[in-house]
Amino acid sequence: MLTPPAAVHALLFAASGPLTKEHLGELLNLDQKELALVLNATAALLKGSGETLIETADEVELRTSFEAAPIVKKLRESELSRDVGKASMETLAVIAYSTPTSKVGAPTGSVGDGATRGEVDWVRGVNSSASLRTLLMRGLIEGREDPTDKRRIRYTLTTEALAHLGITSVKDLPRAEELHAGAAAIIEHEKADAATFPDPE
Amino acid sequence: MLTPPAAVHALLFAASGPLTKEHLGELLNLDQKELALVLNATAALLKGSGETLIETADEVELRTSFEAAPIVKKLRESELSRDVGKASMETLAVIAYSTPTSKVGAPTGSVGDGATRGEVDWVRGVNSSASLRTLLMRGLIEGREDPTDKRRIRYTLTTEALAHLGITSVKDLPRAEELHAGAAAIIEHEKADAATFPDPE
Amino acid sequence: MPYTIKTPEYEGPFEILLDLIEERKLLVNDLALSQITEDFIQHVRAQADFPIEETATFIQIAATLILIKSKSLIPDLTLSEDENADVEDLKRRLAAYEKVREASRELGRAWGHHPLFTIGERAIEPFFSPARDLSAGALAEALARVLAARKEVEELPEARVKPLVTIEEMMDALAKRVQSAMTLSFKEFSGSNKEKIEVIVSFLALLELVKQGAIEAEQFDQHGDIRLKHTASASVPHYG
Repeated sequence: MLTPPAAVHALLFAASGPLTKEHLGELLNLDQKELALVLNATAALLKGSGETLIETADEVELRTSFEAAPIVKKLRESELSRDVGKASMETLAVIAYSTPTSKVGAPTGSVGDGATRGEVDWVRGVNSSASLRTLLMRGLIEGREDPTDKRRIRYTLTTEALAHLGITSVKDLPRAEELHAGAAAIIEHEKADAATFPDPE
Repeated sequence: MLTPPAAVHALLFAASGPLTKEHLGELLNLDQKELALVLNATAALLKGSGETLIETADEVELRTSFEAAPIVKKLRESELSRDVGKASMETLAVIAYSTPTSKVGAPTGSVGDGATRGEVDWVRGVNSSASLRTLLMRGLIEGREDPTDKRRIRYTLTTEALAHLGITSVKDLPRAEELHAGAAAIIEHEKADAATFPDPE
Repeated sequence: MPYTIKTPEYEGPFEILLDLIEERKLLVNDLALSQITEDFIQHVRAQADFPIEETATFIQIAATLILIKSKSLIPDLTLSEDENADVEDLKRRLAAYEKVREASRELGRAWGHHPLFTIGERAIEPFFSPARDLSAGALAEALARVLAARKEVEELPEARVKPLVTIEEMMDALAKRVQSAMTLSFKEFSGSNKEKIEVIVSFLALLELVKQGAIEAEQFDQHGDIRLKHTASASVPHYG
C-alpha cells in the first residue's frame, strides 16, 4: 500500500518541478489541513535519504539535500569532463552530417537543417534520447521547432561545437558529401517506408 | 553526514536518468562489489517511500514505485505506454528470461546475460530482426558486444523496459526461474551443438 | 533491404504448431504432432509469400512432422540417427518455445500496468563542455561506422538464402515419375547427392500421395528402398 506521504513523494518526483499545494490536494483528495500533516510526514520520511522537501507558502518541491551538495557537484563535474562517448558521438555525427552541404548558408531552420530525434534513431537504429539529452546538456547541440511540423524538434550543432571542431561550417567536415549522402539515403528510405506502411507497432 | 545509500539516492535524483554502475563507483570511490551492497541498502532505504531503484546489468535508475503508478498516472496521463506487438513481446521475453536469475548482480557482460540475435531466432523459430529493431528504436533493449565473440551483439533489457513491466530487476520477472529454464535450456543445447558443428552464421 | 522493410507479423512455425495442438486440447507429444501434420502442411502451402528463408524453416519442420507421422503409419519404418535427432530437436525446441510464449504472455499482462515513472524532464541549463575525444575526425569515423554497420545488416540475409524446392514442385516431379514408371525406388527418386531438405520434401510429397491413394508404397525390408507403385484405382493428381 502507498501511504499518503509516499504518494506525495512519488508525485513530486514525477513532476520534478514544484507542484502547488492546491494541485497536490486535488490529486490526493485531501483538504489543505490534511495535506499540511501529510507534508510533514513526507519531510520526515525523507530525512537522511539524500533528498529533501522544499516548501513555500503555496508550493512544494523535491531537491537533493544540503549534505548531498558536494557529491552532486562531483557528479556535474564528472558529467562535463567525461568523454563524449560512442553513443553520443554517433548521435552528434548524424546531426552534423544531416545538413546538406549545398544548403549551408541558406536560412537556418529550413528543412534538412540538422536532424530530428526520429531521424537520428533511424540512422543509428537505436533509441537516441539519452544521447540527445547529454549533448544538449553539454551545449554541443541545440533544438528548435521543425518549420514543417511544429511538434518536432530539429537539432543542429551549436556555434561553440563548430568552433571546437575547428570548422566554420558543417561543409568543412571530413568526407562531408559522401557521409551526408549515406545518412540522407537512410532517412529518405525510412520516410518513404513510414508513408507506405504506418508503423505496425 | 550523508550515508553511502543516501548518496546514491541523491546522485540518481540529480542525474534524473540512469547512471552506469561504473560511473557511480567512481563518484563514490567504491569497487563494484562494495557498490552492489550499497545499492541493496539504497533499495531498502526507498522501501515504502514512493520511489524505487531499477537495476539492469550495468545501470541504475530512480523511478516512482509500483504502488505509486495509479496516482502518478493521474498526474501524467500522457505518458502511458504504447502497446508492444506480439512478435516484439516474444522477442523481449526471450531476452528478459535469458539472464539467469542467479547471475543478477554478477559482473556485466558475462555469458548468459541477455541473448544474441541468433539465440532469439533459434528459440522463436523465426527471423526476429524486425522485432529487435523495433525494441532497439523504442529504447526497450540495448546491445553490446558479446564478451566471448566480438562479432556478435548480446541484447539486454533497459531500465525503460523494466519500468514498463513495473519491476526493478530481471529477477522480479513473473515466474522467473521456471520460465528462464525453458529458454536457457534450448539456447544451451544449441550452443553445445554449435560447438560440435561450427556454424558459419 | 530487410533492415528497413516493415515486415508484417506472420506467425512462426512453432507458434502455428502450438496453436494447432492447443486447438485440439492436446499435449506436445508424438501423437499430437502426427495429428496436426496435415494442417501444418496446409499452412505452409497457403503462405506462398513467406520470405524465402522462412519457408525453408517451415518446410524443414513439415518434413520432421512427416517423419513422426510416417513412423506412426508405417511401424516398420526405422528413422536414421539424423532423423531421430531432428524429431527430438523439434520436440525440445517446441517445449522451450511453449515456455517463451508463456513468458511473453506474462510480460504482456504486466506491460504498462504499473509503470515506474521517470523523474520529470527538468529544464536543462547547457554548459558548453566538449571533451578530448570530440574532433571532426572522430565524428566522421562515428558516422562511417554506423553506416557500415547498417550495410552489413542489410547484406547479411541474402547470403543465407538457399535455392529451395517447393512442395508443389516436388509433388509434380514425383507424380510424373510415378506415371512413367510403374515402380521406382524412393532412393532413386530422391537422388543420392541432393541436399537433405530435398530428400525430405520428396518423402513428404510421397507420403501425401500414398495418403491420397494415388500410389502404393511398399518397403520390403527395414532398411531397404520404399517401392512406389501407381495404383490402378486412382489417377495421379495434377498440380500446378
